[in-house]
Parts: sequence; structure tokens; C-alpha cells
Amino acid sequence: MDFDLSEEQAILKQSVERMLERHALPRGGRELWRDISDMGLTALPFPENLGGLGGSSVETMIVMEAFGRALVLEPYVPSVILGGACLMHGASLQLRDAFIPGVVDGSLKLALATAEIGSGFSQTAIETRAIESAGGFVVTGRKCVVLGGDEADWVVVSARTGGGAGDETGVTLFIVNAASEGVTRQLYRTQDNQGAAEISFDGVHVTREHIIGAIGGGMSVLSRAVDTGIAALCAEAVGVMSRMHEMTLDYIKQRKQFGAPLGANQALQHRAAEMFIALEQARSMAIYAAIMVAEEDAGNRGRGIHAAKAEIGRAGRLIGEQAVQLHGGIGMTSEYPLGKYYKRMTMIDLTFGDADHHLAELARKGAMVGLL
Amino acid sequence: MDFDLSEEQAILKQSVERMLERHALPRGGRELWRDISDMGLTALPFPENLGGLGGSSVETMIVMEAFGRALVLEPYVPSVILGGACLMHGASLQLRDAFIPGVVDGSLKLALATAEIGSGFSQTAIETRAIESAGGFVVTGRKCVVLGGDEADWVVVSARTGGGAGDETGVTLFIVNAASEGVTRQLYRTQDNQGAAEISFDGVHVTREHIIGAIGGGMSVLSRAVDTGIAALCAEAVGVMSRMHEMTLDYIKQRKQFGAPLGANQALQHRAAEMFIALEQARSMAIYAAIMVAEEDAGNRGRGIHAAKAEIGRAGRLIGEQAVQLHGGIGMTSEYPLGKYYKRMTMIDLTFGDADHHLAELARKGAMVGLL
Amino acid sequence: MKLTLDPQDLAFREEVRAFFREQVPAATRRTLVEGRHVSKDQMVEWIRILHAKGWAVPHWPAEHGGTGWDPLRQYIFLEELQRTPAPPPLPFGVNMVGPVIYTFGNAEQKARFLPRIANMDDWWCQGFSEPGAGSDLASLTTRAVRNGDRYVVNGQKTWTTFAQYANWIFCLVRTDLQVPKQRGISFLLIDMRSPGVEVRPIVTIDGGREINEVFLTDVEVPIENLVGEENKGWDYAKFLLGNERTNIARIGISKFRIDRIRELAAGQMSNGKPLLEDERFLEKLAAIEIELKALELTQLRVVTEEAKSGEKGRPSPASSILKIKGSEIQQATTDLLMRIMGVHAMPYHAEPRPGSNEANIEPADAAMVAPNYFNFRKVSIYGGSNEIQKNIIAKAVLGL
Amino acid sequence: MKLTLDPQDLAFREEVRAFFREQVPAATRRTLVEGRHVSKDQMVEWIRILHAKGWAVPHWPAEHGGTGWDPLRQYIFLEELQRTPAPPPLPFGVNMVGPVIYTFGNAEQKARFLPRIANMDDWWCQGFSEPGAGSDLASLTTRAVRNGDRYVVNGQKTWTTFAQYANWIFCLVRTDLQVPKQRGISFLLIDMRSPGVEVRPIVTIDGGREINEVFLTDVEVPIENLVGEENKGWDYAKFLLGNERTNIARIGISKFRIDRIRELAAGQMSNGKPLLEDERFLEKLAAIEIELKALELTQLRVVTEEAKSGEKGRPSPASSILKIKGSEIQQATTDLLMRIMGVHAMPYHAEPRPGSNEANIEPADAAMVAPNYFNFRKVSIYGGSNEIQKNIIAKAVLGL
Repeated sequence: MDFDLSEEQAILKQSVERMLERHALPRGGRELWRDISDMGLTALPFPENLGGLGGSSVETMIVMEAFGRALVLEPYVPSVILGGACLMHGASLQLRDAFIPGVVDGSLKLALATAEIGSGFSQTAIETRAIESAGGFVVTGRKCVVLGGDEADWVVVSARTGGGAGDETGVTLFIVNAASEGVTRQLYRTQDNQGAAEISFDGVHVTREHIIGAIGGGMSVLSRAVDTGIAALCAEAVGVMSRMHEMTLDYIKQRKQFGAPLGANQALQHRAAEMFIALEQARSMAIYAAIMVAEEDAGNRGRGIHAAKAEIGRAGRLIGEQAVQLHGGIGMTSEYPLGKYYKRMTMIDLTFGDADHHLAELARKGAMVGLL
Repeated sequence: MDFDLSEEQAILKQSVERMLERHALPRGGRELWRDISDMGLTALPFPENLGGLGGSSVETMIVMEAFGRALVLEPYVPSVILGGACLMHGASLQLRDAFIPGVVDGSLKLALATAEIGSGFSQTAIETRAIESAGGFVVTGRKCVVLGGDEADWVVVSARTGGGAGDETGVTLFIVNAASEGVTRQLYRTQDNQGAAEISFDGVHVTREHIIGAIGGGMSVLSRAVDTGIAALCAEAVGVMSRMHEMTLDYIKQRKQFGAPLGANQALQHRAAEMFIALEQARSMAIYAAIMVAEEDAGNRGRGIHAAKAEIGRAGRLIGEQAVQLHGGIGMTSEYPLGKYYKRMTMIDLTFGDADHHLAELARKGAMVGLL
Repeated sequence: MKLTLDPQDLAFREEVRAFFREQVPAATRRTLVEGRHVSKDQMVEWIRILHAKGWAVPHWPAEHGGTGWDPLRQYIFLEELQRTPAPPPLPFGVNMVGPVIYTFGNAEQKARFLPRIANMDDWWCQGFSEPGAGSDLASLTTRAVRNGDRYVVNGQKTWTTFAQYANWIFCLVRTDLQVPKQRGISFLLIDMRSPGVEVRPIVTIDGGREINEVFLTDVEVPIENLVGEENKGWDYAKFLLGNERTNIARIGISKFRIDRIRELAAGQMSNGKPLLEDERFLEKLAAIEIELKALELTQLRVVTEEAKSGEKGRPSPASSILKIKGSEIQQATTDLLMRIMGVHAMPYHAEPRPGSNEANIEPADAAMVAPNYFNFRKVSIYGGSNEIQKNIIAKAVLGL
Repeated sequence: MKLTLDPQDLAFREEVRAFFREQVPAATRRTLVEGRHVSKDQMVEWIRILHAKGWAVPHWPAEHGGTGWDPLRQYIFLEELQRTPAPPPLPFGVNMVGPVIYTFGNAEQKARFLPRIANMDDWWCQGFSEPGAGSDLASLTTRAVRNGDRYVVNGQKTWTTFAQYANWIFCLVRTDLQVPKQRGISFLLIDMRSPGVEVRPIVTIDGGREINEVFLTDVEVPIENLVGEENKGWDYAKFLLGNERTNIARIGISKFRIDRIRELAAGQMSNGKPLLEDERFLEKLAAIEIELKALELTQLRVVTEEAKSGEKGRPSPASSILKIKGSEIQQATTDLLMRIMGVHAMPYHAEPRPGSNEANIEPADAAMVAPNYFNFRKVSIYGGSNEIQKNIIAKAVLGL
């Protein structure tokens, strides 16, 4: 057992950090995406025989933590992690050959469209329908808050081909060209300045060849992709939290009030210590997510991911809110970078279900008995 | 609106406090009970035409807070509050005439036997049964943790005469002589040194005249009695908490460490402030319980009482645990009085359902919408 | 003890409730329900409606337009107003500079300013905080130098709420450098249209434009705009800050927001049924409602005690409880409101550009829930942070 | 990074797990499962079983009976032991005075004391705390005055765990009054059977008799019982207290208690079904399990780092996290265990009197849940309270 970075991992971390330093906050835009691709990060999680680097969940964790610390806004998770996981774990060989090279070299962007109005955090309570038709399916429905959906060339969309709202079976995944007839997008930025879209599918024709996974069996692919995405977000969140904690320490050491640094107040010292404890616990759970996401047993993997996301959300909220509180007024201003991290953290919590949701799901599945 | 004591109320409070000061901690025993009766406190909640003093829930609150501050162990709540409420709100005129004078003058002690193994905090999930028989009923079952059950002359016991476990209807209340054939008691003290008993009813014959409330309709009487008891416990808890808070303040002001009083630590100052806030919020909710317990609408009354007990439990746990924490080792010793208050507070929380139970019940009933 | 409202007070509550129900302009109410900022025009319109009824400055002395209500009725009035919801009167005029003027100002100042505050002819803002002086207000450095019949003022104020709308600002300025910091401060009224006054917006993390920096460069202020005595400004500021705390718990706003939470939760689905029927959600809501009910009674205890003691405007140090718990509850409700909307809270709904026909992002009800959550982090910071309030409780109440 | 255990470590874990499963006496295990105190005889019996296997003092140097396990294996061993549950070796001998003796003691002391510690021929207790010195340990006042070949010791120690069973006590005593407090302290080993040693029990709020006061009145101690140099005792104490923190998180004990919670919750009914199927209960349990899982990984990160750096016994200041979170989790589990039992937690189950045939109060499983809850308040107090731990993090880790 060894929690230190290997030599290669240390080099990866350093290179990513150095590359990111060349871009200014907020870190987004075409050039950053090019640098990310040029460095091979878009190739990271794919196997070598498909042009990837064969990185494991540990390498993803290292990159995502660096992205979190640098507040990267580019759609790495939507395209490479989520889109990539759908392709890797469910797509036919033809689809892989068709899409992975583009994702690997960064020229093609994917997004995952699952949430709907009324679906809450459930992946199965959806109303988007796909009805069989000559040579394929016709997809109709409306997807909300598709992260990276503004720039995506292709969108993986979940739709019901059978069963009723809430059923585990009967969900099918389709990969749809965003320029297809019947696809309309409303583009916007999220609270934390990511690109996103509402996407409507109005009788969009999709061929059978563009189905990912089995017809009606999309949930096994989707849940694995979402688990993989959550593990990546957990690592990103640790990067975000660690920066908020550092900024807070710097601020209370340097800011003087009543003739002494704010940090001389024992109450604030203890708060900073509590934030530190939460950060270290969150870091441990991001590691746990990286362990569990590699589990083949879907039930155990899911419970492990629930546990990690719940802890990350709880810690992130504590650290974010207290970082603002300890900064006072300056922490409330949009000019000061802290707020951007705080908003990013809050949005990570809301993505794929907040801490309360994951705690409830974990409980519904019997809590953590028997988990590694 | 006026939250100050009236002149009469102020006198009541003073007299009770003075009387209690004449008894040493732990405050229990025959002489204390005689003083409580002699002062008329056993007569307090009963109407004047039955020899009582006609006190309202406010007077009960005043007395119970004083009892809490003084850590009174005598079975005032079981006999006067719970037993009294059963008699007042459900008993026939004959039963009232038979029992109330004895309760009023302190010569007769009652107890309320409802909990069972397996009932959790539910009043309806009981297995004790009463089967109709010549001229009355035959009661069989086992009741747990009957507070005051060790000294009670008569016991009000809940039993099923119809319906199944968990049904609201079909529960009947009987008042049973503790010396009846078939009644056996296992006597003990609780963690906080109250007298209590496990009571078994093995084919105990009870006449129809000893039924309180309607056959099968005991829950309306019982829930009112329990609500009344909880309101009294809330006030007692405020007395307990206020003493714990005072003792903690005294201790951290006086105890020196590293050359300064413990109370010079800002972290402890803030903890003491948080305890103070919890205490004042709890005091407000004990007042709320005194308001709501007088509500005729059983649903609103019950929800108000749930809210009060949940807040009291939460605040009591915080104050109790932090009082021990701030005292350090000395707070863990049985010789120092703090621990007795802490244990009393913990037992109040567990009596008739802890904070979590009442919060869940309140949620199940729609939370607080429309309450005063 | 009388633990419930008297019939007269109940009747009074019905009266103000009915008035708000009928008189608050529908669009203004809607703006508040949706968590948006009311415009300057909406605010002025509403205050004039209140003023026409004689309720714009209820707590002022009768000779200046007050109603003579006791603290309990003032509390009932404000709670009902907040719960409607209607825009609360801007504190800077009616709670801050108004009382300072009628208590410490001269006859001319009273005649000149008070009626215009009550009718909102003037929009006041507060010039206390400075970049270098946070909680340690008295370390302010804005200078006012006497030059004939004027002061020349130089310095910078910050966190100035709605300075962009204001035509007057009341400032603490340093008039004597030779004495301990509290003793060299004066209280000046400054016309925002004076040359040398510059307002720069500070955008907050929610994207809002409530607060500003105010730069004062060689601003000339006539000496008749000095309130009370020179170098006594700290006393007036302390008086003013004491008043600021009276309605700090914001019970009514939290009650309104709980109504709103129920409304939105009824429309959000979770596991196939409305969130409002989900017991776990209801437990979270109930936990907040319990704290709010307790705080309401705590507030009423403070208010009725104030009414009895006659010490109006000098709330007990225990009112720090109201600030701490009140802000915790406001933050818990804005947080819950955001979480109800789940992923729908994520889009940033930019203000529609004039003439734009861009569609709303659906559900529109979700537009402000995240910004409101972010914005309400301020309530545990401003007006003396919750940490400062705990210091006050520890020292002034607990004797630590 | 290798985030999971190596096959060899997994095999090691299986080995110790099997050993505990087979070798812990059933009655001793039952005593621990029920939350009762193991007797002196049970403890000695068990430690001798461990010693026979060569596992009584795994972390000691090989020449004194240690196993040579790296910190990870030591951790696995202790976690499995706690989880079984089996009685953990008493720290006073094996973790405190033992390492002080083999590090700072002379050859005679090593030969005389170490084998007896490993085989539990001696029962050691700790004489550090005094009534006037809580967290400020160095302000102790127990005096030792040299008189020929003996010291004469006078003073009082307190919070002395299991002094009633002990035949030896190691004490910090003041040997020089003229120097700053840390520099006049010596480390003495005192035979409890010496005249002038008196033990008085301190009953704790749970009714337990774990701790004691120890009065030392003109106790004569041969100078050969001085460890190391006179007046250097504070250095040895700091060394000792550093060791004390290695297993402070008590992951294994919390894992055992969570097993116990599940076991009891399966038998308790709530609204007509077993509590173990109640989602609200499971949520509370899951919240604790998550924190515990995180802490386990935090602990493993500390342990593997220790293994790499080779700095055994000198845990990083971040190990204060282990103390704080570990105690919070222990308190959360004892609290939940009590709440599962509801009203049945209320009876005080007195120890049955000898020869009594009084029936148990049912359910017997509830007997110790409230006392254990009360008793475990100590874990956030002793060994440096959680407040002290936060001071340490703030200063040593965060540089505040």
C-alpha cells in the first residue's frame, strides 16, 4: 500500500500544473483545450490500442485535482470522462473506432444528456422516449443542464424504449449528432461559468448503430459512466477545497483587525482546523472513489461512490461557506477569486446529486456493510 | 402578551425554590414528597372543585423548571401530571372522585404504563391485551420502564381490546391496583436515579368501572396525557440545562490552566455562547409547549409538542455534552453534580421519544404548516 | 404571563395583513417572491403607499410622523410586511440616519431631512465601512478638514448598499487625529451630487449589484451638514448601530421563504411523488421551522420586555441571539430552496438584454435560487459577523 | 500509488483474524461485545495467550520481544484485535513505560521490567495528571526529595486508570523547584505496595470504577528506580505522549461497534419493522460509516507514510485529526447504540450482588448502552482534549 505518487505520476501532476499556470483565471477557452489535448490529457483514460494512454482512476484523480486547484472550466469531464466512459463500457467496436480517436485528440467533444424537468436526481425517472421506426429510433424529449452541451458535437442521450418512469430497465442510450434535424439547443453558462445547454429532441431519428449498450439496458452503462464522472468530480472538488483552505489561511494570517491578525483569534484557528480536518477526510474519500470506481460489482461500486460524493459534498459545503465567512465582505465579491471556487464547489455538489441525495441512496442500499 | 411572571407566579416560583433548597442533592425521598404535597404542588393542575388549585400549563412550567434546577427525583410527573391528565381528560366522575383527592393530598401515587419491548417509541404498537370477561376485562402483558412504577399504588395501563399492532383505535386504558393478583413488579432505579419498574400483568381482572375513556378509544386520552407530560418535561429540561450552563460558566471562570482562566480561551467563550443560544431557544420552546398543550385540536397540539420535544432534546444534548467537555475530567466524575444533571437531561430526551423521533413524527404529519 | 397575543393585537395584525394583501403592487410582490431585486421605482412607489397610510416610519416620534405603536406592534407590522412579502423600508433612512437626526440633529436638519426620508424623496446610503476597517470600524481613516464654513472630505467608503440609487450619504469621518481613535470622529451628511463623489459598483458572487465603493475626493460639505457636535460622531454611530439590531432576526422573511419552499417543493418530483410529500424533505423543513418558531418566541420575549422597560431602541445584548439564529435560519432556507431545484439551480439566468426575445431557461422558478443562496452568505457577515456576536454574548451576557 | 493492500498484507490480515477468532476466550469476547469491563483475570489470561504467540509487544525492538512488523502491519494487527473484539493490550505497560524503559532506561531496568510487562506479570498505571494540572501537565507539584539512596515522594496523582489493579506506577515528580517548570521534573518507577501509597476510586458518571486518585505520602523510592537522568523527565514524558497517539483513532473498535449496532438494530422494532430496515436509521448509520471509512483511509495514509519515513513512533501533527475524528466517531456510535434501545436504555442495571438470584431487566442487551454512552464522553477529553488538538493543528500544521 502506498499513497505517494509514483515518479511518472509526479511528473504528470507537475506538467499539468505548469501547463495550467500559463492560463489565467478563469481557466477556459480554445487555447486551454488545445493545451489539454496536446498534453495528452484527452487521451488519458483510453486504452493504448485506441490511441489512449491507458491511465487508471488514479491518474484521472491526479489530473482532476490539478484542474480543481486551477479552476478549469473546459468540458473535460463531459467529453473525456463521461462521454469516454459511455464509449468504453457500452459502445460497439464500430462506435469506438468512430468516436474515440476524435475525443483522444480533442477535435471531437461529447456530452451526456440525462436530467429532465421532474427527474430530480434520478437517472430513471425520465420522460424522453425513443420509439422504434424504420432502421432505428425516433427520440423525443427535453434534457436539462447538459454540461458541455453548448460545445458538444455529439450528445449521449438517455431515453425510454420500454418500462415506466423509475424502472431500471427500458432505458436506452443513443449517441446523437448535435446538428441533427430536430435537435435544438439553448446555450448558457452555469453559476460557476461552465458551458451548458438545454437540449430538445423533437422527433430526432437515430440509427440502431448509434445505440450504446443494449436496447433497454442503458442503465448499466449510464450508471458506470456517472460513477466514473463522480469519482473525477470528487478529485476536482479536493483541488477546489484545498485552494479555498489555503486562501483562507493566507487571508487570516495577513489581514489585521483590532491590531492583530484575524488568525490570532482562537475561534478562527479552530474553524481553520475544522476545515483542515474536513479537507483531509474529503481527500481520503476522493481516494476511496478512485478505488471503488474500478470495482466490477456494480452494487458495491455504486455504494462506494455514494459514500464518496456524500462526504465530498458535506466537506465542500463546510469549507466553502466557512472560507467566505472567514474572509468577510471581500469573500462576497466577484472580483476576488475565492467566490469562483465556492461556486464551483457548490455546483459540483449539485451535479449528479447532492450530499443528502447520496446519503439517502446509500442508506436505501443498506449503508456500507461489506464494503472494502 | 407578557412573558414575565405575575405576582402570584413569582411567589409560587420562590416558594418552590425555597422549599427545595431545604433538601440536599439528590433531591428525593419521603420527606421531599411530603413537602411537595404540603405546599399544594400535587394539587396544582387539578380544578378547584376537586380540591385542586386550578393551575394552568404556565404554573406547571414554573414548578417543573424549578424541579429541573433542583434535580427532583420524586414521581411528580408520573403521578400528578400523567396520572392526573388521564383522570382529568378521560375518567368517569366516579373514578375522578375516587382517585383525585388522594393524588391531590399526595397520599396516593399513580404511574402510566405504556412502553413494551418491541414498541419502540410508539404508543400503539403494543401487545398487551385485555379480553372481555364476566363484569370486566382480563389484562395480560408486560410493560417496561414504568417511571414511578416502583411506588405507584395504582397504574394506568394501555392494552389492546381490538385492532392490530399500530392501529390508533382498539387501545383501552385501565386503572389497575398495583397490589392486584397477577401484577408483578421488578423494581429498579433509572440511569438518573428515578424510581421505576417493569410490570407484568398476568391475567389481571379489571372491572369495567376502572376503564379510563372509551373502550377502544384510549388513544385520545393517552396522547393528551403524554403531550401534557412532555410539556412538563420540557420545562424541567430547561431547569436542568440552565443549571448545567451556570455550572460550566462558573467552572471555566474559576479554573486556571497555563496561567489563565479556561474561560479566557475564545474557543470556549464561543462554545459557552452557543450553549446559551441553545438554552434560550429551548426556553422559548418550553413556553411554546405550555401554549400548545392547551390546544383543543389534537393534531395541532401534537405537532406543537413534537416541535418542542425535538428542540429540547437537541439543545439538551448539546448543552449536556458540552458542559461535560468544558469541565474536562471533573465532569466525568459521579461525585461532581454536573453528571447527575447530564444524565437527567439524557433520560428526559429518551422519555416518550427522543429528538429524532419527534422530528420524524412532525415531518410525517406535514411539519409545522398552519401552526400558531 | 400571557403567552398569546391580546385580541387587540390580533385585530391589529389582521388590519396590517389586509392592508399589505391589498396594497402591495402585484409586480413588486412577484419580484420579491422570485427572489429578484426590486427596482428603485418599485421601492419608491411602495414607500409612498405606506407613507400615505401613515406607516412609513412607525417607530419615529409622533411629531415626525411616527404611529405611537409599542415595540410589539412595530414587530407585528414588520413581520407581516416581510411575510407578504413587501419591500421593507430601507434601513439607511428610516432606521439609521432618521433617528440620529431627530435625536441629535438641530431644528433645521430635522425640518429639512425628516419629511423627505418618510416620503422617500431622498434615498440615503451609509458611509461607515472602509477598506482598511472591517469589524474594527473606529479605525476609519476618511479625513474631514475644516475650511471656513465647509469641511473638505477625502477618503474611501465601501460595502455601501444601493449607493448607485442614493442622493445622500451619511458618513463617519475623522476630524481629529490627535486623540484616541473613537474620540476624533464626526458624523457628516453629504450630498451625493457634490463634486468629488464617485460611486463604483462591487459585483457580488451572486452577480448582484447591491453594494459599491464610494470615493470622496476633495468633497466640500457645508458645516450645517454636521450632525451634533464635532468629534462626537462615535457616540451617534453607536446609537445608530444599536437601532440596526432591532429587526435583525427577520422572522417574517424566513416565514415567507418557508411558504415559498413549500410552494416549489409541491411542484418538484422526487422518486415519483412531489417533494412536499417526501418525509426526508419534510424533516429538513421541520428542523428549520422548529428553530424559527423558537426564535419567534425568543424575539417576542425581547420585544415585550422592551415594551415594558420602555427602553426603546436599546435592545438587550441577548439580541445577538436574534442576529446569529436569524442569519442561520435565513441561510438554511436559501440553501434548502436551492437544493429543492437540484440541477435546475445550476444555470446562470442572465438578466434579459433589453429588446431580447431569448426564451427563459425552464423552470423559471429556479432562476434566483442559487444567487439567493450565495447572496445570503452575507447575513452572517454584515452588521457584526456572527463571530463578533458570540464575542458580545460571551463578554456582555456571560461575563467571560 | 497503490491504493489497496498487497497480497502479503492481506494474508497477514487473514492470519491475525483467524488467530483472534480462535484464541480469544469466548467469555472475554462476550464481555466486550456487551460493553462491560473485562476483569483483571480476563485481561492477564488474554495477554498471556498473545505473549505465547509472540504478539504481546509487536512494536517493541526485536531484542525485547517485538515482531519487526512495519507500521502498516502493526495497524492491521490492532485494528483486527479491536474489531474481534479482544482486549487491547494495556497501554500503560506496552506503549508507555515499556518504550521509555527500553529507550532511556539502564540495562538493569530493561532486564528487570520489560519481560514482566510483556507477560503481564506486572500491571502498570500512569502517574502523570494531578488535581491542579489538567492539560497543563508540566505544572505538576508532586515532590521527590533525594535522601541518600532513596527519593521521598509526596503528592497526589489523579485520573489514574486501573490503579486498583496495578502493582507499579510510573510517575512524573518534581525534583527541582528552582528552574522553569519543564526542567525540574523526573521520571520515577514506584512500587504500589510501598508504604504511603494509597488508592481511592473515582466513580465515573456511568457508575464505572476505571479511574482513581493515588496519594503518595512519604513514599520511599530507591534511586535505581529513576529512569534516565534526574530533571530530564519532561523529555521522556513528551516521548511517551507521542507514542500514545499512534492508535488513537480506534478504527477497529468503531468497526466492531457498528457491527454491534447492526446486530441490535435487527432485533429492535420501529413502526412494525426491524429498525435495521428503517431508512432514517440507516441514514444515521451510513453517515457514521462514511466518516469512519474516510478516517480509515486517513489513518492508512499516516501509517504508510510513517512506514516509508522510518520515523516510527513520531506521528505527524496531522495525527490530531485521528484523535478528533476518532473520538467523534466513537461518541457517535455509542450515542446511536443507546438510541436504538430507546426507553430500554433507561434502567440502571446494577451489578448483580454475589449470590443474588434477581432476574435481569430485559432486554439484557440494553444494560450497558447508556453507561457506555456516558463513559465515552471521556474520549474527547483525555489524552489532550479535542480543543487542545485543534490548537495543535492550528499552530503546528496551519502555522496560525
